[in-house]
Amino acid sequence: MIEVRDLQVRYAGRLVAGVPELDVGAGECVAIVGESGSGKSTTLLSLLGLTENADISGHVRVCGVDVLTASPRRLREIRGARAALVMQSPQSALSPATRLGVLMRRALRLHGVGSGKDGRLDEIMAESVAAVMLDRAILRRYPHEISGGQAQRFAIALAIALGAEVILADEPTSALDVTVQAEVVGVLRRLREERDLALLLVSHDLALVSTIADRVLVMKDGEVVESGPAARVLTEPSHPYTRELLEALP
Amino acid sequence: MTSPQETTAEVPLRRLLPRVPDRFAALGAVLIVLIVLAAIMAPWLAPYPDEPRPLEGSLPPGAAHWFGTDQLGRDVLTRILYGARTSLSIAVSVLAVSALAGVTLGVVAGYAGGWVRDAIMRVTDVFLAFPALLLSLALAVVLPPSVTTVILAIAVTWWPWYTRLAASVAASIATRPYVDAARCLGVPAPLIVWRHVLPNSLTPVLVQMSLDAGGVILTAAALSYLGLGAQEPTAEWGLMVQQGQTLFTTNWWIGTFPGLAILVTAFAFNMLGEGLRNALDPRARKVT
Amino acid sequence: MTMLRAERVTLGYAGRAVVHDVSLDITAGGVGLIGESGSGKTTLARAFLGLLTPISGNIWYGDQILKKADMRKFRKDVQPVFQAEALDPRMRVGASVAEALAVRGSRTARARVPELLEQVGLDPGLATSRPHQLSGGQRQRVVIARALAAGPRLLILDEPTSALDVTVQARILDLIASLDTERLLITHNLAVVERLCRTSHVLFAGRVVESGPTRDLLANPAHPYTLALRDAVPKLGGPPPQARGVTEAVPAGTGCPFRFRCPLAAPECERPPALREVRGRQVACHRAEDVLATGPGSAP
Amino acid sequence: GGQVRGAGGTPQPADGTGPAARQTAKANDSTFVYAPNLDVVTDWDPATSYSNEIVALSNIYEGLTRYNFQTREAEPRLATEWTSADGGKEWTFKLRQGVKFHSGATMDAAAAKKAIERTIRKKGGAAYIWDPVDRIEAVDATTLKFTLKRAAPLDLVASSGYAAYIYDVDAVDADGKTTAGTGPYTIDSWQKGKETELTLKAFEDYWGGWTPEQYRKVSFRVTPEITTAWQLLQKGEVNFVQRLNPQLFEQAGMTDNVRTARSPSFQNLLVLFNTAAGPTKDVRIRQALQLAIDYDGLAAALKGSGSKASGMVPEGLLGHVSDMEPKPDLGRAQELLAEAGYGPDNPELRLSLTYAQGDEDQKMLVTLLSSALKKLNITLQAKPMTWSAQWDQGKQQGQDIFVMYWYPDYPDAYSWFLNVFKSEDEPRFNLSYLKDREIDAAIEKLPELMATDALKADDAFKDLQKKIIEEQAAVAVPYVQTYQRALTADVKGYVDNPAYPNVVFFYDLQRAR
Amino acid sequence: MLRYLARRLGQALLVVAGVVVLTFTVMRLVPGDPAVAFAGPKATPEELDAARERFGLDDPLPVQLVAYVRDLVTGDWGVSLHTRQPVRDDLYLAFPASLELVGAALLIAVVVGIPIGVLAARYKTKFPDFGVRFGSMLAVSVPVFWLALALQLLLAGRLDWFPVAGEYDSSLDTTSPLTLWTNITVVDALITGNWPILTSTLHHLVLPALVVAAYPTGVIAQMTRATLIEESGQDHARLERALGFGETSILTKFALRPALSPVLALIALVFAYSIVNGFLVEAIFNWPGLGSYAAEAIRSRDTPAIAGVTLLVALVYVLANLVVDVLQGFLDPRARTR
Ligand SMILES: Nc1ncnc2c1ncn2[C@@H]1O[C@H](COP(=O)(O)OP(=O)(O)OP(=O)(O)O)[C@@H](O)[C@H]1O
Ligand SMILES: Nc1ncnc2c1ncn2[C@@H]1O[C@H](COP(=O)(O)OP(=O)(O)OP(=O)(O)O)[C@@H](O)[C@H]1O
Ligand SMILES: [Mg+2]
Ligand SMILES: [Mg+2]
Repeated sequence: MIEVRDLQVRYAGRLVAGVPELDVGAGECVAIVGESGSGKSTTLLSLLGLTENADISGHVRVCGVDVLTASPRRLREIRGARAALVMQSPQSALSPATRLGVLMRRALRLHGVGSGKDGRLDEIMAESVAAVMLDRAILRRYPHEISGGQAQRFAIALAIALGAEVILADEPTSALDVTVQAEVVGVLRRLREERDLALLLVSHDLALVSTIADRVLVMKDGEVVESGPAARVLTEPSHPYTRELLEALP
Repeated sequence: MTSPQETTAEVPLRRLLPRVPDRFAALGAVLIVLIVLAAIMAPWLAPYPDEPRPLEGSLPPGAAHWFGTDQLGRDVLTRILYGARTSLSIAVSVLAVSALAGVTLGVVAGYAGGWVRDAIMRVTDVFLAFPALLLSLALAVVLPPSVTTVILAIAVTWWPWYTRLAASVAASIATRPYVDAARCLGVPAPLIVWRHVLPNSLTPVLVQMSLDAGGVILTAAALSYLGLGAQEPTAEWGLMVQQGQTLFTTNWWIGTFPGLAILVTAFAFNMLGEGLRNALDPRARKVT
Repeated sequence: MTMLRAERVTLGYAGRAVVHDVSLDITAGGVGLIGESGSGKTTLARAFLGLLTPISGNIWYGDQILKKADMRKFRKDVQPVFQAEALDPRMRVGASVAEALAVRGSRTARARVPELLEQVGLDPGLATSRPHQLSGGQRQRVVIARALAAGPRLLILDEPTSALDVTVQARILDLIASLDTERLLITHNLAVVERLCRTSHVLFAGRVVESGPTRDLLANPAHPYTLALRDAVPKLGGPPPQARGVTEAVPAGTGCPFRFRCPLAAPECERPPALREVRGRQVACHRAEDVLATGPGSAP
Repeated sequence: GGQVRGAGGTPQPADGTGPAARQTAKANDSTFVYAPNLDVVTDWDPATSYSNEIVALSNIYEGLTRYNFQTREAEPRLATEWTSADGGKEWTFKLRQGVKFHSGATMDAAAAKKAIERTIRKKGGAAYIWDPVDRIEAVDATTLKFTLKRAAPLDLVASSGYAAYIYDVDAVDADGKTTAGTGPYTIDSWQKGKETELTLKAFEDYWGGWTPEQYRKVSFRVTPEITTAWQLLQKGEVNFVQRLNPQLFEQAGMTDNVRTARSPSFQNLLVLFNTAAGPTKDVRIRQALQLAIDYDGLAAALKGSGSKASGMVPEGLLGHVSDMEPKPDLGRAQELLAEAGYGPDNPELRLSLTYAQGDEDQKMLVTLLSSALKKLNITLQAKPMTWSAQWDQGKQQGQDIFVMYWYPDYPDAYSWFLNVFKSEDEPRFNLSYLKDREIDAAIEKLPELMATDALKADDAFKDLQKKIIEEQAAVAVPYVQTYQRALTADVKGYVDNPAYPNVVFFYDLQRAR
Repeated sequence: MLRYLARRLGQALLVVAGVVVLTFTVMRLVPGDPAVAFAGPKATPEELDAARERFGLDDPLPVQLVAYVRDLVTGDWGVSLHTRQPVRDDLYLAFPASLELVGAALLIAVVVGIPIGVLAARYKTKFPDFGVRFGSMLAVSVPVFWLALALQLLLAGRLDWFPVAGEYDSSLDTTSPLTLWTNITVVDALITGNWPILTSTLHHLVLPALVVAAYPTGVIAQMTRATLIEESGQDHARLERALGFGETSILTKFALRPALSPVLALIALVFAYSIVNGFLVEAIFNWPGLGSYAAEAIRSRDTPAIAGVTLLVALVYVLANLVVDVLQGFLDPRARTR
């Protein structure tokens, strides 16, 4: 679903993210770990063409679309509908003055999902909310009226409703409490198994990553220093930096 | 996790200025420098002394008098140059007085919180309820019209804005961990306000001041225009527009050039202020 | 004798209580405060620092009520270590440290700055930098240096490392562990508490729901929230963390505040549970015994 | 419930079948629009009215006489003829017959007596003009006899624009719904605060009768800004602008559909020097100040909105002197100052001056004077003030120079002397604080002379002016205001009468086609 | 929400009380005897005493203040010294015209300012943004009295597109008299279907309203732009982008509503400001509003009238702020729980 070759993202000439190779297939979960400023988010955003004034080179295919050369229109078509984003801060990622249901409905209309009869639309919305274990009453709420875990689960529900095949998650739980984090991670894991979703997860929490990811990329100062199956990277790190990361864990 | 972000309130202006990417701010600054220079150099730049020559009458713009002369035969350009002194000194005095009073009160209100803040803010609200021009009008009626009156009158209506601004900034500064830390060290409250709260509250105030300078000049001009401000024979732009007003159809230059002078100066300050604000924080605004 | 003690304090902002009726001693050997985000940990810490006056109840400083105590002495004894944001962005870091010295009337304030910086493992040459020129870890060290300038007996540390990268975190924690002061440590990181604090208190919705020896408490929680917390922490290579119950927002009301999320909730949970002694621990749960029974299954 | 705007007006159907449309083609059915610069009516009571509303009330109410500024005499109005006896202490007026009040009542001697007595009783406005009156008798229906306490030119008093109206005392309406006069117009609608504040309509039973060319409808459209008024005039939206500035006046003179009229007024500017205290107590300094005023420059700057004055009494009044034009002479001024110990080589002299806030012409005087005085090492501290503040200060002798306009309430030069220059223990209008027994005595003799011997009176006036202006140098009179009016060219018959400032007697106008 | 409203109302009342006291103080500080202003330039001492008596000017100040407050509450706002009418009646006549003018101006400001603010935010740092910023700065910098003169001369005088002055063609008073309900001409003409007056008033309204609208249009455009740019830089805009929404629909569908909340607060402010700014414009266009009334009151030192105008404008300000606070609750759901 995601295919990256020789991706280089620069801000004002400075290389902030360089990824030689990254592939995520359906039903797979790949994690990018690394410290603050190492270019994790930048990598993720560039996959959807969401970086602002960055120079990007290389080759990126997401859901069969060449992101770097696609027209803005084409790009907008895959955003959300095929590749969905879940962000770090739950509440601030939702427009404060828009009811959740309205947001979802607008997004569905935008991509022509469930168009035609209204009943179908409502059905899709209800199903997607149920899939992340939320009550459908939540659709009538405003973002500030729900908890952080609910907000994150709603963001995932959006992806489901739109029929996304890929979920890109940028530190989706770092603003959450561990108890709540466990829940969101649980939902992600379930969806991956049940729906064959491809999952690209950005995190700085090695322990968390180890529990969910198939493969791991370790980034430092804008470069991938190590990558491979999670089990291997986290047990037999080859790069000293990865080792340091692991040692820092309690 | 992301590193703690510096909030714009605390970006020192000094650190920001050299890399202000805003063309408006730059252009505004250049214009202001020119105007200030013109004001300082007025006696040398002015082509004529600021004296009436009534028998010559009012001459249209020409080679001898670029901006023409007024009813009393005074050179309009000369008076605009001298008027720059009046307008700028009004703006500077008003802003200095009101920022001093406003920020002092505001910082105290913001830091102290509780009833102190409530009391100060209610008083501020009362003054805010009077639109600047109206209270200035009332005051200008009380005091004999003069430049000093204008300065006082406008300052009286202007300080609450700074109190509000400073109070809201200071209130947020007061909850910063570094203020808590200072309190825990046992630094006395006045010293905390002076050393930590005040300097960190100043940037938005300074931006607001440059935004306001234009407004002050306009208000002062409006007061003079209503006959409540500067008085003949002081050269003041609002007064000059007012004098030229009835001659707009016949001797257009008498009122038009001073009007343009007001426009350009207010515009320059607005450009600087808006540019700075834009560079600093798109949301920092007059209304709080 | 404990230096600081909270006695049935209720704390809040603008008249709205966020910490309810909490009693807590800061005992020797390090005290940990853990709990959900927004449960009132920072609020409690601020009260211990004298930055927040309790709505009711008292903070005792030795045998005096803090409000009436000698603040000069108190300020010398008790110092906070907040996050790195605790530095005035305009001040050179050396000046920040010197301020702490100057307040104590030290005339040679400037001269002692390098010494302090070295003590926390910083190059004294950094004294002339401004906070934004330093890395997060360096800033945190400055904060600690400044706290030490007062020569405190007790440090109150509120998530001192949570803004830092994991590799840096470890080094700062080492520094903190090496200081010979008492400490109250607030953190989300259970492993850190375990390492640095002999006793711990678990806060939920503004109430202490469980307290006791840290090791014991984490090994075998007596409160369902402690249990959930422990089990939700992912472990390297371990099984996926378990979500116990649902994490809906907590509605206000009487009764056990955790009952909506509690997998063991029973009718009696509609009554507010009192703190009681269960196997050497204070727990506020009607079903503490049942929890203890399920707990060890997933011991660390 | 709603009320109809213009209530009291005469709404007419818009389809053109109303009475207006049925008029003969020749008849003047247009409305004469007057553009005053201030609100028109502040007081509807003809007894107490003392303000802007004179422009309306003079067309609604009439007095016994009206002043003719060309002959310098009073002319018949409600009185057809009059005589005086007993050295000006007894006056008998014969009243016009067949005059009706707007209320329908008949105007006769009894009604006139009641009206004047009511005015005197109310003591408002200019009621003091009747002060000399001791007794009024309605001898018969058409004969009104006044007995005075002291001699006074009662025919002039009766021509006053204020407080001399004859009205139906039972019909006075302070709310302006109805009027109680005998004049050619009566009220149509009054909407306080609106742009078109007041409209008047013809009083059909007016004793003078009506011809088709006359204006039967008049309205007042308040226009504070001169430029706006000028533009409205050019578009024909208003017919009369009461005041234009010199530049616009000049332009108006060259504009096709606009006519201009200029006439000297009875209002002149007095620059009063403090004779009682301060540096100006020294007569030499006062004389120097008189000489420092740039009279010609001022006149040039005024460009016709004022003209150089000669003496204190304006042209058109008994007592005017034609050869007293002041001449500036800075050299002589410097000599005088040197004698008094001031001037360029001596210590600086600081003088305070107060003048009317918002008056452009006075402002020009101040500007010119201060720049001239600067050369004489005199610093003029000029303060513009509202009248009440200026007057308050003046009454306490708080300034060295007091600038103000003076005009008589009825066309009589006596007003200047009695009010401004007669000794007062507590100054009211004697703001030069002049106290001179000789002058007082001369002033006291004036009324009798005026009532009996105009020639002698003229001499006495001349003498007094010489004393006050030249000898005492208590005052400088830089200029007399000139009215500069502009009208649309289709208006015929307009004559300005300075005795009634800003008043247009609409009845005298016709529309040309 | 109710408690919040009650608190706001209480605050507003406190402010009003302060305003009353301040007004009173300022007015009593006026040098020069108000009685003189009332009785006229040549009044006799007896007349002056009568006037003083009538206005209670001989009482001690606190007594006067109490009397003043009592009178205000009972609806007696004093008698104007220059119109000699009750001030309340004068204001009742003058205020609707000001409201009409300022209302029209604010309508223009909102209808123009918000869209161009959106435009600028949409094309941030591109030409439209540059143009909007430049234009809006010009609009807030131009002296309003000067603009009024210039536009009047150009558009009414030279080009003859609009009437020079006035509220409507007053000859219509006879041909199609207007029944008054609200005293606001446009509104009344609309209610009663009086088309001639309606069109005439609208035609007369354009120029002065444009002049008064200059400042609010500028600040509203600036504020809209700034808040929109801020909103569109927030996290939620990134999510919306990731959902496939285009920039324009992000601005108009998601960012605009929360962004309008500060714009609304601004409108309350410029509302009061524009009424006063209108003072400078009304005289030039013969607009029969508060401005003409206030200008005359100031010229004649008409204490009760000045106090009346001041109080009225302050009340309007306080009221406008209250209304805005309530409206903000609708625009921004977060505000409701404050
Ligand atoms: N819009 C931008 N313009 C310029 N530089 C940027 C921009 N966005 C990010 N950067 C820089 O790119 C680098 C990588 O940033 P990125 O946000 O990808 O890091 P990250 O690994 O996600 O870090 P974190 O864990 O803090 O989120 C950083 O140094 C950052 O300063
Ligand atoms: N200054 C304040 N004014 C009003 N409410 C506040 C203030 N500071 C905190 N609160 C509220 O008090 C409650 C407890 O906050 P506190 O900061 O003590 O939580 P915490 O346990 O430290 O959370 P975290 O782990 O997120 O730091 C929260 O609901 C918070 O919203
Ligand atoms: Mg990131
Ligand atoms: Mg906290």
